[in-house]
Amino acid sequence: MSASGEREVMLDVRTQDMELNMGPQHPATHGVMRILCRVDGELVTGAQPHLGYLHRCAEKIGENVEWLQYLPYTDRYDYLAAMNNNLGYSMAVESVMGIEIPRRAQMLRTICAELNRIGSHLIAFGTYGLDLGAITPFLYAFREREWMMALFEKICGARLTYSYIRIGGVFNDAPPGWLSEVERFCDVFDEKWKEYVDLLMLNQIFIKRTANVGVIPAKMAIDYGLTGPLLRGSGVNWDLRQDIPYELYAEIVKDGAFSIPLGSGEHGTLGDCWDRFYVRVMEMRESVKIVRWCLDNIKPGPIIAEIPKVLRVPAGEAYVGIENPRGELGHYVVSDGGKVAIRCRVRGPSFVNLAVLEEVMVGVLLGDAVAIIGSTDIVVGETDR
Amino acid sequence: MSPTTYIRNIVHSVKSTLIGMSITGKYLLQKPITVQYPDERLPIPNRYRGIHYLEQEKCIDCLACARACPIDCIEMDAVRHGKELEWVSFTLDYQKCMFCELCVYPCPKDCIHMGTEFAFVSEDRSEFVHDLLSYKGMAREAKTRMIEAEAKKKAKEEAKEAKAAAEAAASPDTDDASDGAEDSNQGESEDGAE
Amino acid sequence: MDFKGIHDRLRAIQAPGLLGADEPREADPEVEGDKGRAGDPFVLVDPQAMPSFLECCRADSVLSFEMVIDQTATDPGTDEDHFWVNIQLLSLAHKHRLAVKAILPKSDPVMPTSALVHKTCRWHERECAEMFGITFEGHPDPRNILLPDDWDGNPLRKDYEYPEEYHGISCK
Amino acid sequence: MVLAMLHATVAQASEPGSNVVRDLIEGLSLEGIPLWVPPLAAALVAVSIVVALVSVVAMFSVWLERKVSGHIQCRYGPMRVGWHGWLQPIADGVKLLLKEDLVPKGADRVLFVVAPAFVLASILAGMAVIPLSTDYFFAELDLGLFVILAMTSTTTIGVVMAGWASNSKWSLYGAMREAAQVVAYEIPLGISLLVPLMVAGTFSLLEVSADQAGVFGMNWLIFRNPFMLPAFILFFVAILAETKRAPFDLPESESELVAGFMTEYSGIRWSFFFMEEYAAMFLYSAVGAFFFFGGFESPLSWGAREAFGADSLIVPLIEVGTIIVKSFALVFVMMWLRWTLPRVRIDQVMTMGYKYLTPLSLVCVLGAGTWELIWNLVLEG
Repeated sequence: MSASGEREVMLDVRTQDMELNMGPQHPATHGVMRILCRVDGELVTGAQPHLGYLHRCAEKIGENVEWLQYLPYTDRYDYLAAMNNNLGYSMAVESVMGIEIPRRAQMLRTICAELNRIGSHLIAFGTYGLDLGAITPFLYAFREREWMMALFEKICGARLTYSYIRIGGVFNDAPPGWLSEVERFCDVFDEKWKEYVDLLMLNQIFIKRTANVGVIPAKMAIDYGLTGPLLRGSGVNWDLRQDIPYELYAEIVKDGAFSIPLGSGEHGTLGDCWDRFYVRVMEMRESVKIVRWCLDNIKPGPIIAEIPKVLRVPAGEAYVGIENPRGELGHYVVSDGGKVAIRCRVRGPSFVNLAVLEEVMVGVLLGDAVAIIGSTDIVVGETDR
Repeated sequence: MSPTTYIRNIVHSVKSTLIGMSITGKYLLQKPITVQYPDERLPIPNRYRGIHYLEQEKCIDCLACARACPIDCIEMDAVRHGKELEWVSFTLDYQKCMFCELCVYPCPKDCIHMGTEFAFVSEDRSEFVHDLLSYKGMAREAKTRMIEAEAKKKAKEEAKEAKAAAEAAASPDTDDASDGAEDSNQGESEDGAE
Repeated sequence: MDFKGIHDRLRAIQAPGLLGADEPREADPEVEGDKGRAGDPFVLVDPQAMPSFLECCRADSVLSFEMVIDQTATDPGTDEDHFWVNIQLLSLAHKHRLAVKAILPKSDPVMPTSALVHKTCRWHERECAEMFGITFEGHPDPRNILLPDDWDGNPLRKDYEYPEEYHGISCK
Repeated sequence: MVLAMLHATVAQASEPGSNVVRDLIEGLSLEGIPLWVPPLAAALVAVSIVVALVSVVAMFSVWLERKVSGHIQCRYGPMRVGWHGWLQPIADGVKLLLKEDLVPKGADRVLFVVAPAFVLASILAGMAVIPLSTDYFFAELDLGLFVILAMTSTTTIGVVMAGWASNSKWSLYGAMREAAQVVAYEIPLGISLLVPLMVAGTFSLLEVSADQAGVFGMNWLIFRNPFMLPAFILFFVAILAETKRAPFDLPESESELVAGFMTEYSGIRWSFFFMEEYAAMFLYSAVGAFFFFGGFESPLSWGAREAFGADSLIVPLIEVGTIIVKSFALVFVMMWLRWTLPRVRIDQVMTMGYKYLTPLSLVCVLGAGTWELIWNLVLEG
């Protein structure tokens, strides 16, 4: 079964490597990404990701529109976690401006960001099942995500590109009854979550497909700058929410409201696809706990700090990284005191995480290659920006 | 492969298959959660960011929404007649619009909103440039107001001219006083129009 | 460790290429046109010594910046004659960050690659290279990454001119 | 293939027995027409009945699959065309017929066109051996099971043809996987079928069905021997792989190989592959129903025979219904499995075939044989 063993057998036969073009249109690339594989029969002997098919000049746009006007564009790079993107960008600008955010706004931001994390991980869960041929978990995941999107629709009016968290706070307060619906969502989600685990995560075929596949050792993960579930799947206890807390997370960590799931190599080697998947699935439940904490502690109050109508950001620069569902989403903004940014750099976690494919996708079977791409859980909108 | 692993593999496979089948089987017997879309529709929340609508009577053509738009998809054009507006166009290009709602917040009169309508289908691209105006030109009330205001103004001016002429005839030193009276009169007529 | 501590430590171990530090400050009312500076502090590093600086940061047990979290460049404006190369370092062991900035003249934007020190710099540098026209000497794979191979110009430069068309496709 | 069928039917016509084709020939044997016309006409009629049967089975299966998958996934599935979308397969068929007939550039045109027909023809030939009831059948062969296994294996050739002719790497992958998989699973399939063959002692589907008659029609083979149930499970897993159903849908695994050997096909040719898949599911399920679950025998058919006598017209109807219900029950389980499980990897498919199913089916054969031997000794002793 081991790839190297097969390779030895193959060496007796004269074979020729074949170039296999996976993508830009391929069901496993989760968007328009192309991976040029060199294959020897079913064995992938080399892979090279080619990006840029979805490049939309987000950083250049950031240098051309006003600070607040850039907000809708942040929705669009990691479109599965738009709330987190809004949060990251807003925090970066706030960091330069040095303004204080009202507590209720922070609560709403945290609730939304964590709900969005659940939604994003649900997609990761569902599409990973889809990559491995299990179609039904995908639709179950969408069922819960649909509710999450309906919640966002109620609070901000949009289902995918929210533009809800803004510089200085949030746009709207929660409508009446919204918080109790979030609570109901949490209760239902906890039950459904168990089904996800039974249906896919602990399925024997699934374990056999993902355990020992695409192993990323901790050292390699750090060298490649991987963050998020990829890093934690390799057993490195690193989560910005816990280690460099921002917003309310310092309090939440102090209360012990959530823990950081880590890959343990339970069914195979530490850092394999199963571990990464496990981290994502477990994180969904931790996010529910965070949302619950916020619901317990939220109090009425202002939802936006005092900021001028036409935003002028003082000259300066800041880098703010937040924990996106896919890893560290960094925004590096430079201002010269005007209405428009000088530089609006986005450090997309998908972009960085994807780089590891070149090294991991060697000596694996074609089916494993799909499993590895799926386990990095990239959003092509973010890799290409 | 040891015999125990061999047997464990078989047992685990069968077991997890049965667990999976019990979950999917459970849902097979439940009522689906989807709705038959064109016949049934899910409720749309009030805050939904759909196609815009404009309360034209309130709008003062201040361009705040157009300036707030990140992609400049709002274009408006109106001719001012004193305080009254003669509307030419107020278009939103839905090929560009990304429904971010940034145009709604800066409005000083709170007159542009996003509705709950979302379906917008056409075979022709030009139809996606949507005119939000409910009427073009001037509203009848505005028109009458304008005519009234103009008539008033005219009457006043005539009166003033007559007065001025009379005063000029009487003494050439009272110009300042007549100017002040004119200003205050104009202010009143504007208030009335609003 | 806070920024001051990190900077002191860098000075103490004589990190190669360390030029100085820049911390946010209030606007000085005495100087005309001074806007002050807000945001994060950063250290200035000689671009030619960047790889050894990163290596030194990683090797030092007090700093232990294992991870390059981000690497990018900035064009501060058309009237400036230099680029900034910005690197964000992160230490997992000590939970601190460090912003590093190298100033690179626009006339000769060449610096040695850090890709051999940190593998994550491979893609970041490819992006910088195509977006700003910075040459990273010794880069193992110096192709374009987001742009097509035959793309003209460096789009994130402030003096970039938008092309009229690309292979017959109108860019307007 | 049609020729083979013709041969089989014509050969049958000369033999005594109750046979649809023979009845047809007798009905057609009028004076004044040449001697070769009645058998030919009868064969054509029989072939069209089989084609119609396969089409209806495939259409119903498509509808069933979409409904089952829909309801498993908390949605309705097709609802628009007809009551709960029951006309949907026809609408799909019309759409597929009207689609542009594409042959990719660089494809081997002849093979590309022939492959889907070949695939469908082999499954049709297999279908001809399935009797509809004790009295109505197309071809009653002593080695009926052999013909079915042989004919269904030939679909592989068609799939490999399709994969090769498409001039696409993905298609070729699909074809090679299909070949490897079918070769691997033919063995456990055949061996696990040996168990009921040993217990029943016949290859003929009619005979095996008659053998399972008894009180309440419940003298099913699966109850007769403790090794029958494991043999059935092995058989079932093997037919999943043979019919390219999930979790063994590697030849067309859509997330890896786009659509496998069907990548370049569209329109009606593509639908032939689909028909083949569903017809094969039905065919194997019918084999399973005959050799494990009593064939025509059920309390209902037993009761009908008791109440109305074996000659009554209602008995064949009930028998047809019985076998169709049993087959579709197995087809349903296949669908249920498909919408539950992830796909296995190609090396795991091979491992499972060679390292698990083959030895286990051999153990079943050994066990069942021993059991039969001892049982017979006990009965005699």
